[in-house]
Amino acid sequence: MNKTKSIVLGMALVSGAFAASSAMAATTLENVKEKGHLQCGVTSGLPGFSQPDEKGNWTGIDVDTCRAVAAAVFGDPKAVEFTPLTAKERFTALQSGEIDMLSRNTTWTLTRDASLGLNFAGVNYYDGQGFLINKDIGVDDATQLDGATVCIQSGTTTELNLSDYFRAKGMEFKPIVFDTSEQTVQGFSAGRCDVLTSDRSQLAALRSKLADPESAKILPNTISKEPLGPVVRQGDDQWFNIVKWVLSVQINAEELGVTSANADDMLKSDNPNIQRLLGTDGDMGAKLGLPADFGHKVVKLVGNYGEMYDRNVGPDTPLGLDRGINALWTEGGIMYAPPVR
Amino acid sequence: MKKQTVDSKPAGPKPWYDPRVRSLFFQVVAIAAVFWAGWTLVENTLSNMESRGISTGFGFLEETAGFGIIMSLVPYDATMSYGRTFWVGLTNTLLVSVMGIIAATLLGFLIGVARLSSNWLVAKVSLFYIEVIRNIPLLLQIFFWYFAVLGALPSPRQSIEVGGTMFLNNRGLYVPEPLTQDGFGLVWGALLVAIAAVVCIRIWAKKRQLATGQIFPTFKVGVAILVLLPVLAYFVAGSPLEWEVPALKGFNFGGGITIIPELAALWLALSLYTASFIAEIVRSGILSVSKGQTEASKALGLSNGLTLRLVVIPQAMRVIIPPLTSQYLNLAKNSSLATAIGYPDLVAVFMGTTLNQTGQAVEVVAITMAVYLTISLSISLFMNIYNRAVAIKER
Amino acid sequence: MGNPMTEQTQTSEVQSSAQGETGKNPGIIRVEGMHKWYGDFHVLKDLNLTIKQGERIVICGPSGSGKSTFIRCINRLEEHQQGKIIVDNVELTDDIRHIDNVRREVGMVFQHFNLFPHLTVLENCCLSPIWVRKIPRKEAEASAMEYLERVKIPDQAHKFPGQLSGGQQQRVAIARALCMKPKIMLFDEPTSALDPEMIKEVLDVMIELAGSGMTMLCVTHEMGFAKTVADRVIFMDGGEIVEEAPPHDFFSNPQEPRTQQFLKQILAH
Amino acid sequence: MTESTMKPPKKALTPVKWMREHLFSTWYNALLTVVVGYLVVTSVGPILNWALFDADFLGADASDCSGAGACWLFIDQRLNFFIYGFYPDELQWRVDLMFLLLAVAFVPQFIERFPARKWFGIFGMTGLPVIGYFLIPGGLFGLEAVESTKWGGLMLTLILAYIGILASLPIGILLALGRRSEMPIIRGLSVVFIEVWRAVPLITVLFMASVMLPLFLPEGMNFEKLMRALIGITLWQSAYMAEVIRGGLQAIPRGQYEAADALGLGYWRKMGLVVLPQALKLVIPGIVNTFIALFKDTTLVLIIGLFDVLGTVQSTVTDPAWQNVAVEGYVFVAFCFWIFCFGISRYSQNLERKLDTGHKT
Repeated sequence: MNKTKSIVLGMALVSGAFAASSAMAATTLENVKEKGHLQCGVTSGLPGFSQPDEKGNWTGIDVDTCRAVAAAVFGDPKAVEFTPLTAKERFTALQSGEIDMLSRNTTWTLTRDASLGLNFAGVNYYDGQGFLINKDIGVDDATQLDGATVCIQSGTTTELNLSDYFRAKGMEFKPIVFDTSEQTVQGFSAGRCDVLTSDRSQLAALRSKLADPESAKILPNTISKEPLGPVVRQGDDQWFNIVKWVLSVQINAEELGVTSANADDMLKSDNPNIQRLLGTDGDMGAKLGLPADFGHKVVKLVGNYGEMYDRNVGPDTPLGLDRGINALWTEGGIMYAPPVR
Repeated sequence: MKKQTVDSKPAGPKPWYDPRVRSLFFQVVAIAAVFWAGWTLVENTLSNMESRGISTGFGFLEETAGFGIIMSLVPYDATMSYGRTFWVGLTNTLLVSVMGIIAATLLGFLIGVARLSSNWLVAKVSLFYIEVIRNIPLLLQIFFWYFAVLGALPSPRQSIEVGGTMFLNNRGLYVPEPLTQDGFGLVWGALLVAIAAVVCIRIWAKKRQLATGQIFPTFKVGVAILVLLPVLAYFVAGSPLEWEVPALKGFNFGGGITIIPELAALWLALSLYTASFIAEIVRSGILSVSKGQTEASKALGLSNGLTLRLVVIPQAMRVIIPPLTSQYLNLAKNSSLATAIGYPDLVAVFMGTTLNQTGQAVEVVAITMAVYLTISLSISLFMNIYNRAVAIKER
Repeated sequence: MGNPMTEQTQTSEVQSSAQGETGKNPGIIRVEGMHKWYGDFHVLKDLNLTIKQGERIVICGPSGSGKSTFIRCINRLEEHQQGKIIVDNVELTDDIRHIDNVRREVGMVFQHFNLFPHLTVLENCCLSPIWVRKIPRKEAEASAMEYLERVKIPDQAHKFPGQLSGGQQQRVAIARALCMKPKIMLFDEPTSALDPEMIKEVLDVMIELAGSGMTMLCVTHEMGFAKTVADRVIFMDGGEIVEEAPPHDFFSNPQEPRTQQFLKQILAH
Repeated sequence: MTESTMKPPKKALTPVKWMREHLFSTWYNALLTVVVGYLVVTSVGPILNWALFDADFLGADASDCSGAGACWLFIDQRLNFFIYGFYPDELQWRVDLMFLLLAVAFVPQFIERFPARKWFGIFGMTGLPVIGYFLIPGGLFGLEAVESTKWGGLMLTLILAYIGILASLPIGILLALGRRSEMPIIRGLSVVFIEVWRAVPLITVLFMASVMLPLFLPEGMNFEKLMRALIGITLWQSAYMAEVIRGGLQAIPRGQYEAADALGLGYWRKMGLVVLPQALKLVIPGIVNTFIALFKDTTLVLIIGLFDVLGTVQSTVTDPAWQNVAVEGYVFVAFCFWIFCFGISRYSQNLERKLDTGHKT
């Protein structure tokens, strides 16, 4: 008895040194509001998606997705704390409630939706798996990769796709599985493997991390569909809706031509779609449990989807990714959001 | 004591002053507290999992895994089940642990003895090795061996060659694989005969010693027989062994046996690190044998070598064994750092990829911990048995 | 501890110690002008002593007088830096072969027994005969049993040293030394780690051994033993041999003031 | 006793003689000397060249590194990150102050004759954590709050190891007492607790603490990631601590227990006033050794995504602005750890030697 008591006591003492956030069983939104910030799970470092600088300031498209949610809830895109997670940890971290949402280039699959207790709130990047090779090996198509050694990151769908792809083509391969993308790049640049496989967007990011990016190239093949998007826990529909609709608002804003620069002016717009989007008309916010002007805050403070894309991964960034299928549906892409109505 | 009180039972102390009652009370409370804590934990976990829609149970072990693993001692491909990935991970963990224990023991004893060498240079180099290696985190050493050394090795096409049969490059060390042909049975037979012969020689040598006092060099002769007889049989049978020599196919070498850099780096780092601790254990073990023992042995006319072999080492061993056991345990546990460099051990494969694909953290972690518990208890048990065998009887 | 003791070499009629094995060799141990230092500390000073075959010598003196160091020099557990020690016609130098030869012929019994705790009593006794003398195990065991009987503990042969009393252990140690059939026995305070009731059983064995004609050199405080068996008693102090005399003269008529004082002290209680 | 005027015969200690005795005494020693000497000579030269003579120490960015030797410039440029992690620049004085206090508390322990050094040590174990608790996270007394996610580098390494050892001490004591208790159930529970924690690798413990702990706790109760790592480390460490302390308890002679009983002290007084003070003094070297082990093991937190000193280095060596600086980075971390661990282990060895002699006399 004394032991148990002391252990509890000891723990309490230790925990005293750190702000232990606790809340009653409540909805995620209530929890988030009470904490005063959103806890968002991201990768520990992937340029363009989520990457901390030396001061711990995070940037990236996944990071902006979190910031948009924070802007919607608090009207402050800075009210987010980021938890860097490895691929292995991410679902458990979300399931366990350590984070409120996961925005970590996570692929939407049936299994994950159905049996992990998760809900995908949408897609913020349509991706597909590709291959990054060292130019030296003289390969220009993935079908020539028989017998190759492949570096992958552990705990990802890429591990499964890779295996499927090679099996379907009757080819052999040797997988080297690393924990983090840093280690994967390090392994690749140390020459441990011929090929690095990952989502194509990540390949661009990883390539930019190489000492000599010119020595490597991305093969044209895309071997899978990888819709990436933010994830929340099952069983809290309100929160699920919030994340889903914040993302939709950003996509709709681009479609409607609302940007962070003109968001204030657009408040005066008489387009009813814009009015509903920015909250000048209707009570869209209230339906989600958010302030009426949440759309305005999101667009004004974080930007629309296009801005978010261009800022982080677009052609003018080191990653230099074209919009491709991530263009709006009106421009030949598949980015299509349900209407705010 | 007065007579009348002898008959009646002495009135015991009030129950709460009775140490037995107190002790019982404390224990009941303790066990209740533990059960309560355990029950709360399980209850919380179950309700949390239910409310979060996480699937439970061990059914996932039957499902198809669908991912590749670079190295496995048991047959494996991506169409097999998660249960199989468990075995792959487990055997890989055991492989690196056993290899590490053997190498660390040999190296550790060597360095521990070298530390006490009368050769100044050898002693100082050993000291330097011990003090440097054991004061640097193991994980760092693993990274170093893996990334720094890997980076220094050439690509497959520029492999370092040894006689055109062994190749070293940044994909690993490739050595020829022996494939036995018809007639190799003779070699096995010869080996059996050699073993039998050695046993016979040992018995004979003992008998001869009993009779004449001559000491026969059993060890040297035994080794010679064990080597020569099978070699002889090998040639008599017409060299019935083909070597599959690794060859460059496409990007990589194929054929032969591959020792992947992950295994090599992990093994190297684990052995070097643990050896530095074992060396200190061996040194203090040898120093713990009192000077009187060596003096007595010398006074009896035993040479330095015999003194070491017959008097010092047997006594040093009983001091060495218990801390050596905990070093073995540490090594087995430290092999889990494999996950940091992509060696497919239990933690990397099962608690890593499998856990992630299935999402059943509780089951997977529980299985993993149970495995380590079993490994630890087995090593302890084995070493305890050995320890009891060498223990010294005291009055 | 450690001053040496030497003897005044009155017996320096050193006969160039000729014969090795047979009969009366007047100088089985010869020590000539021997000095020893620990660092700068001069522990043994100019010791001279000749011991004849079959002679029984008792060395006594206050603690720190160098008695033990001296006796340990004789089988080269300690090195001397100056002078000569010749044992059984072999001079002790750095040459290991000489040292091994000498140690084979000289048995030693230690204050703290120094039995090998991982071996049984019998194994302790047989170890050296088997490995050094290359005697067949059976013979070695048979002769070990004889010696164990002589020290009166044959029934303990299969026990481990840790299971025996101190007196029994010391008797095993004596048997172990005897198993090598040595020409000389050195005793380094064999009884001083024992309880009083055990001292007698060890001394009895030693007295019996003395009766058998063994050359014995014994550091001890047991004056009774000295009176009974010693041919000569040597008194050491400050690393020097102060006085040596037959026991009767030594105890009844000590010449040197230091000896008188020492005797007064130990006989006082 | 007459003073001897004689001096020992001079052993002419010429280098040649010394070498013959210490390096070439036998043929195999000579061979060993030659082989080992060759290896040492051939490896030391290139290493010195790389680390010192050809290395670059000064400059502003990667282009100032010649590539001929080590590029220490990289360490120099990123030192701030390696020491403080993401801790804001303008608040780093708080960390510096803690480093200073740490030094004030523990450097005297290495100096034999330092006055009242015991009190400095006691301050280090009690006052220091309290000050740190207010200072590092901030948020009170007008100090700006710094979330634990911004802590990193060497500072995080020290925090983890220090709190880990401090918090595990009391739990370890209780477990050790439990394991030596006469009550079978208490003893059994302690044994199971200790053995289970000692059997599992720290990495699984950290992983569990990092991602699964919230599953075990009632809904709504949650700790920060760092906190969870600390809980994991503490529980794991307390099992080792218990074994160290048990060693000390066993070394206390029976007579001490009996004497305490004879004085009529109850269990807790007996332990608290008589047994534990002696036992704990005996096991200080053991505790210091466990601390060294824990200190090295804290590097594992990088696997759960905390940026300790190794983590910060690992995350910067892939920086495209610098090329091939991995070895420099690892060597730097190795050096940091080596200095700490070697220094502390020397201290504990001295202590051991002192306790040893103290026991025998």
